[in-house]
Amino acid sequence: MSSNAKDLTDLKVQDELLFDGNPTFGSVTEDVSRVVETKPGRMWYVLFGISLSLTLMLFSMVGYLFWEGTGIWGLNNPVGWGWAIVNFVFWVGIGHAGTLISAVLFLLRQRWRTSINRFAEAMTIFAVICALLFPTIHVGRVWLLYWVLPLPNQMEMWPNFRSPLLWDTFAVGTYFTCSLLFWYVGLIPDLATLRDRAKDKLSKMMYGIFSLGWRGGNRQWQHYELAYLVLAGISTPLVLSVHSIVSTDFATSLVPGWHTTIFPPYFVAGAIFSGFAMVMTLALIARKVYNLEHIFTPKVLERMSWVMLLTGSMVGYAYAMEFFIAWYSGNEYERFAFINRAFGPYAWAYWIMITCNVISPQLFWFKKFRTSIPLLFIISIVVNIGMWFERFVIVMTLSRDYLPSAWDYYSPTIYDIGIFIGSFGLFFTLFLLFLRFLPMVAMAEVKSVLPEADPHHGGSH
Amino acid sequence: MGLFKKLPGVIIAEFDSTGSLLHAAEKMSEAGYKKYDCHSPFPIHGMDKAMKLKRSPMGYIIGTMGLIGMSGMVGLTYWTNTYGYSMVISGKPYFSWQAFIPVIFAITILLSAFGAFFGMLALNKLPQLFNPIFNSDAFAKVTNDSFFVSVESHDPMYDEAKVKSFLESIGGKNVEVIKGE
Amino acid sequence: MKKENKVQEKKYFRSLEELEGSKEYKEKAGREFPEGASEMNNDWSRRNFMGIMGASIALAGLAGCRRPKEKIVPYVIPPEDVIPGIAQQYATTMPFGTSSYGIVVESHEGRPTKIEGNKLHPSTLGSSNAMIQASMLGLYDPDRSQKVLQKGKEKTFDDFTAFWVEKFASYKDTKGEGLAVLSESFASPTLARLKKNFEKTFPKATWATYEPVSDENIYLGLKFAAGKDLQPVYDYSQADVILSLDSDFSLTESEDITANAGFAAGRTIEDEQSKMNRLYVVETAFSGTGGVADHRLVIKQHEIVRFVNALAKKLGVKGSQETPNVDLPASCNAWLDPLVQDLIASKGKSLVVAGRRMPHGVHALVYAINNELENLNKSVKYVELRDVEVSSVDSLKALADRMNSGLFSTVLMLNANPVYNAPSDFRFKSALKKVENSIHVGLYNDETAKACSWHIPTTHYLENWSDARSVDGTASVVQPLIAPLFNGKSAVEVLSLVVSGEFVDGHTIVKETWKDLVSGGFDSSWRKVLHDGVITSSSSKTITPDYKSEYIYEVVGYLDQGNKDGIEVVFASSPSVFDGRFANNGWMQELPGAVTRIAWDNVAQVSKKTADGLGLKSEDMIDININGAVIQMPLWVVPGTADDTVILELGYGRKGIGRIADKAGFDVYHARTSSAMSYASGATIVGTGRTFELANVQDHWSMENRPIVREANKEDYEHHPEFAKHAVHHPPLESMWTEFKYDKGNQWGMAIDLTTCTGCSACTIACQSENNIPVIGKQEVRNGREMHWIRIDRYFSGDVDDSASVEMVHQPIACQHCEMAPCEQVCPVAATVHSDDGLNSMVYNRCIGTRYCANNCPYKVRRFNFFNFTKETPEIVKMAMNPDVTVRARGVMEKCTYCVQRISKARIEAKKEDRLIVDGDVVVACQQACPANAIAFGDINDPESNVTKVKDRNRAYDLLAELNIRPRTSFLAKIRNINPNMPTTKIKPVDSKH
Amino acid sequence: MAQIFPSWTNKLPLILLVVVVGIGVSKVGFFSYFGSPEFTDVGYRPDQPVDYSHKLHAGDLGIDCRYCHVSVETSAVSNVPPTRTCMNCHTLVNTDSDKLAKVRESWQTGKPIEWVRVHKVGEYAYFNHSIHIDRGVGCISCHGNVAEMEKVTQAEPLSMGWCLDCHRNPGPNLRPVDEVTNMYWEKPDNQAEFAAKIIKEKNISPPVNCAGCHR
Repeated sequence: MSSNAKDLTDLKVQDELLFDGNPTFGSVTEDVSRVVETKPGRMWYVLFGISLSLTLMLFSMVGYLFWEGTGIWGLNNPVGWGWAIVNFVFWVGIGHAGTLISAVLFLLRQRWRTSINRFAEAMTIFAVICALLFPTIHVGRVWLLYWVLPLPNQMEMWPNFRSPLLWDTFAVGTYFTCSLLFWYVGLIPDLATLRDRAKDKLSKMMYGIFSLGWRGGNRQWQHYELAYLVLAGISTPLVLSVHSIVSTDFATSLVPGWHTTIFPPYFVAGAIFSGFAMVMTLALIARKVYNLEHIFTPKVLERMSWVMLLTGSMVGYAYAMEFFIAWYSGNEYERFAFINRAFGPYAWAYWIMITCNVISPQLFWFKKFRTSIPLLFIISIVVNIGMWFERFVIVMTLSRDYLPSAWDYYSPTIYDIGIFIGSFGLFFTLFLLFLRFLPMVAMAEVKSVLPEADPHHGGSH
Repeated sequence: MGLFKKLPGVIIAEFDSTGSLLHAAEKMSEAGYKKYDCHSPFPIHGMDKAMKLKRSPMGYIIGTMGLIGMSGMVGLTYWTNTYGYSMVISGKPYFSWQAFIPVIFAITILLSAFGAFFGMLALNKLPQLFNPIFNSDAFAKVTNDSFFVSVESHDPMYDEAKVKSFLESIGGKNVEVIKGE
Repeated sequence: MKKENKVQEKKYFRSLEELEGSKEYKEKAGREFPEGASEMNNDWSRRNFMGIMGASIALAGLAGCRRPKEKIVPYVIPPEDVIPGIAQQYATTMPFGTSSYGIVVESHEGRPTKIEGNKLHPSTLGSSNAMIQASMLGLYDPDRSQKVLQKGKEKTFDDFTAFWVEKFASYKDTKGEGLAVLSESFASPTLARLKKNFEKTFPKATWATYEPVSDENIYLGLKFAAGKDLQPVYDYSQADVILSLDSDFSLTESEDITANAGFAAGRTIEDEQSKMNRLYVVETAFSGTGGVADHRLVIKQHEIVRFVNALAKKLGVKGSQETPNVDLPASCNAWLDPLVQDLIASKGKSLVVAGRRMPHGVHALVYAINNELENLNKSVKYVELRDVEVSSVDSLKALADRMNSGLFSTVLMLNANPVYNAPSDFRFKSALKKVENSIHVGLYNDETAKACSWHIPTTHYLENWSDARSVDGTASVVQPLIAPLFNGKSAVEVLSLVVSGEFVDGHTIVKETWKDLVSGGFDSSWRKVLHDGVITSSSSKTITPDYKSEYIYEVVGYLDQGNKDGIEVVFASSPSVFDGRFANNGWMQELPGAVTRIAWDNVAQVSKKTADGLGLKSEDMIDININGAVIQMPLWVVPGTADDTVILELGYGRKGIGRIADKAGFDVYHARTSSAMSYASGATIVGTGRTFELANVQDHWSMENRPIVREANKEDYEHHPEFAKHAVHHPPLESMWTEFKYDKGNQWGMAIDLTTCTGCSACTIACQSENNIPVIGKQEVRNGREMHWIRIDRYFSGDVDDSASVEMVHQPIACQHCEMAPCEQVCPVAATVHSDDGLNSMVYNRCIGTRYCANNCPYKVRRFNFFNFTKETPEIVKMAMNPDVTVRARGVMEKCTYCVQRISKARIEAKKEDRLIVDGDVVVACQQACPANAIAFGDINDPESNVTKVKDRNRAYDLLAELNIRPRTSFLAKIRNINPNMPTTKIKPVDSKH
Repeated sequence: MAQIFPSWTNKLPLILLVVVVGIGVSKVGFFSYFGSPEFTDVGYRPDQPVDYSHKLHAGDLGIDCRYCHVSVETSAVSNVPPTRTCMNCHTLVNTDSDKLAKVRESWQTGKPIEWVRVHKVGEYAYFNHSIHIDRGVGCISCHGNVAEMEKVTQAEPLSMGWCLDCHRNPGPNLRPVDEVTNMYWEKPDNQAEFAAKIIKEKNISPPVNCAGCHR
């Protein structure tokens, strides 16, 4: 990644790579605010209607799940974790690109991030909300879930801090909180912009409250910038730690095929991979729907496809290395687990995964694939499918472990499928609300990287 | 209570570019103004220096919070596993510190983030929904494409006429006097 | 009259107490079934039977003592000897066909909750089998018949008495002309006495006895050979070489417990120098006994007959030389010489047994062979048949014929269900229509009850007074543990009423019989009988019969006739529902077959080659045409089944019996005729093109070359005594941390001997009974969520296409209580942790149900309550639950606890007596039940304890020990004592194709 | 731009902060006090079908607990006495007292008196009376001074933490076995010494692992 990053630092703002046309402070404000201030088109309502219905389906299915128990899913004795955990890892992974774009690229002074970081952060938050849903609902007695928190109680019992699930609770909880704070801090000046442009009383009130009375004074900017920097700084290890910890759910167990040290880095790479794919998907849709071609420029998209090529290759390398280590270790259970993945009952899933995750991003070696919007869109979706299957393949390793007598095959029920699809409904509902009510591009940040934002800009004329 | 003292009036002047605002800031600080601020739609590089602002204490706040988080979590894991209810889990030692690192790390990060967020709010005295400066209609542009300098009436050098003319002299336009609370 | 045993807190009684008073409950109990209960077709099939059965039972009066009336005192007065919270144990007997099982029943505040074998009884010797264990649940079956019915209308027993008193007078006058009784077979002094009275009172009446699965052939064969009614009594422990001819003696034959125990006794080896018996099995289907065989010959049923004939000839059995020579498959010929050699070498120390499916001629020959091999009065003895009523197909045929001719005005059916299970050519149902008064006495309102004019609900054996004889003649008493739950009348009481014309209670009748059985003062002897359950010195006379070789020739002459082409159909009794009597028993239905691993259904078992030849695969629905009768059921491939043979288990496909029975399996009886009760030739199989999803708990055949069940030939074992320990090479097992030292106090551990385990599943059901394991229903088993804490794994080895080469092993797997348990560290709420005595505790009430522990368990022994499996359990069934064990809620993990409730009890008792726990204080449920004594349990910190010694044997190994998890359960490697002269002499490599 | 919010709104954040923190703290306090068995269970004093006075019988008359609660020394369960136990005396004493009408009714009809349960641990916790008595834990330790209760009242929380406190340190609750039912037994000055001695002698090692009580 570092070579790519180096490339990117050479970018010159003046190259006009980032924003097509000749944007000014005013035009940026206008372009971005307009989306929020005008009534959305029919398309938005259609999409929102669909998403909301899916969300309602999600809630009703979750309600039924709470009523009946996790037996409504396809889980069985060897496969104690099914789609719920697959979806959890999938959504957490998606979230990572948001943090990477907003925090890591911020620290690396990657100015091209400014057009997509708000977007990506929003995606992170909504993805993490979807992710958190799954471990919550997958437990057998959801009403006792608070026992994972170290609260004093009459039983004098404490959680078991050795459990990777508890690490998850803390890590993903922290991740969500930090991402939310980071996002919100970034939103404050833009909310102030909307407040100052608002026409009706309700908007004024709402944006007024949430912009906290922001005045844009430098004495505020001073602390603000530091807070933002530090939040970016502490979010960066989170990108690495959260998915590493999620991977320990598998890696610290002794299930053959799970018990591997390669999991943390490979999960992080996979997370970024899938996250970028999701950002790409969303950005391409938003670009089309809101005519933001001059903000999500082909150049930005091309850089994102580089990242996908890189992380996709890393993921492919990890797959190969897993196989090699399984063979090299001489552990028969480990060997079997991997041979079983590729040629066992779930071979179909494995080869979908390989096709989508390893082969499809290799197309980005060709410029045509990096620059063609339809192809980018297709590949980004394919990668998302592939990354879901990666988690599916991993979780399904459970179906065949040490004792063949216990082996069984897992098939999802309509509730598995419905809740997964419903989580997309929830995600898009939140995302569409975000597009409708919040500035989808960080205006203040974009302005700060415009040529005229440079104090010496005027002088150099 | 000190926290609730009345907000002062301000005099504001508009500037048209980042360059002129930076220039104005330099002049203001040179002239010895203390209670003034430079408003812009985005943070301007070099402005802290131009205004001669002290380093933000944010770092200390965040660091302290992080330390509290870390030591608190080390303490909690140690106490619960050795004194609270020590249990034999997988034959491992009661205080299996290696396994506790992830939670300790997470809480350290979490409290640091709280430090950053709430520290920033506290230092900026936010939320502050009412401010006399909002009485100015022109000031609304500050979140769009305009730049302002504001001087509070609490400033030791405050004199309405002098300030007005000084602001005009450093290139401020549409100078406006806003009454305090 | 009781042994007292103290236990800790009770649980369910508490809620029953509370519930009993509640208004809702009384309302519920008032209605019979909630509306719509009969037409439930919810997808979650556990509801289909567990459903809103509600409290359909008059539980009124439950509060007080449910002990028999004779003992009942008003419940404002404490019942004698009942101390709340302390379980009592009573000795009684479970009658079973012509044999009986002496048992000890644990009772909590008047509710029987658990059955164990009675050490004093010769047929159980303190252990038990799955059927005995599960019969407990049958007591509380809410589907049991609860009303006297006359032509479908509710009557009282008094109505019936009045009816009979009238009839009695007229039949007495006619000496029983037109009166017939069809009885189940029994071995009971009281019933035999009543039968004699019946014959005396009604000399012209007819008495028929019928069991669909019986030892009739054995008795007939012995009568042929010896000229007498004899009962064989085997002592497997006396035999060094055992030849089983289609006899699954360890599970489905009579006297399975003693057979298992005796066989295991000759096979339990201390070390490589110990002597070990050798088992040859010739069989058609794959049985558990075939699985432990050292050599197994797979041939069709009719070929076994030929094989026995040839064997007799080789052995020079008198009279066999004149029999015709018949062709034998090549595999048989290769077997004969070494087998004969081995048998002759062990003269007087061998045993030949034949299964009940074999025609009586084979049994005659087997008698002759044992005689020839000088085994009489050593490994086999014969005793006189006393008080035994043997099933006779001929008697049933005579009865049916005469019914059809309208010769009977009254037929009484005592616990018989001929409409369902009589040979189909008797057309019993239509014969019944010609009888004016057909009276059915039975536990269920079953097929026969529905076709009869009278139905009398009878009592479960735990509710009534009766008596029984074991096969060796030992008399034992059947005493009630609880007053009849559904106001049933026992067979003894009904028969007595029939004979005498007046109702006398069972207690009086039985005491009347026993006046002649006990010696000394009646009262004190009787009290001792009630306490012990048996009269220990009451076994029958041993008879050494004359050997009548002339009969053998006759028998052999007809041994082998007719065209045997086509597919041979074998009618087998089911190890789960037996002949159908356990069809409504959830525990038995959900018990997967030891070989098929299928629960809830019977299947057409065929070999791989046969299935391939037919172009069919497992779970294909097939039509089996047996000479015109068609059975439609799913096919299931069982490697090691004889080719061109299909095995069908009886007892399934019931209709209108109860929620459990009705949807389980397919009826086979309708295609079974009196001419082919055991097997039929010339069947055809065609696929229907449809499939049927079976509740299969293990679809994998192979061990995948993994060192799971470690196995060796005796000879190899002698050369490499530590082979089991060295089966896995792994780096030194070191921890990165200081391990917890389990070195103080008691440290519990277990060892399971795979050499003697036959996969009989007694442990699984004993565990289910002891630990309140729910029944989850067919759909949930299909979904792979079986709850049994002990899983009996079954693996095949060899070439599945060649049935002769296939071997089978069983391995019971429960929680191994790893010292460094991988499940514990992953639980976020510390719901599974270790206790300092080395138990991997599962704390249900702390569990939030993440299922992470189950994922991380390498043995996959953790069981999850995916639904609230007990929510809809009828209150009456809850009475079977053990109050010392928590009933698990939905969303909670559970697993084997090493019977922690028994450990706690022992610990508390020891402390109260200010002593330490000694070896034998804690006997866990599976260990107690195991007839083969294959399970050892105790304190591994005590060098003198049995379990320590067993674990110290050189063939002990820890499964998956290379994971450094330190399991507390060890296995003793399986040793096969192979005859080097036999054609197959090696343990075959595992085929990993499947 | 006009002001959106009046000036007093600037006080809101701080007020809100105080209120939220205040509510949070008091909520935790509320639940940790009112939600705990100390509050919810201690002092539970249901009306019983018969106004039986432990104060009169056990206190004033000095009848030993075990006269009625017979099984306490042998069984896990300490029984509630059957009607016969009452009638042992009340066929002679107070034979026509109104208070005893229900007892006599039960005696005549054979219908048991339905007492209301006072002390109850979770159904998944298996408490055994006999072993506690055997080790010398006084009735009073868990049931309070019953001899002074007109109506039986729960005196202790019977919560897991409360159980554990004693299981971890049984010393303070141990007494000579023959003083177990004595409500007025006073700890000797050398209680610690006595406890240490008896713990050693009787090998008292109450389980603190989960399986000790949960199974």
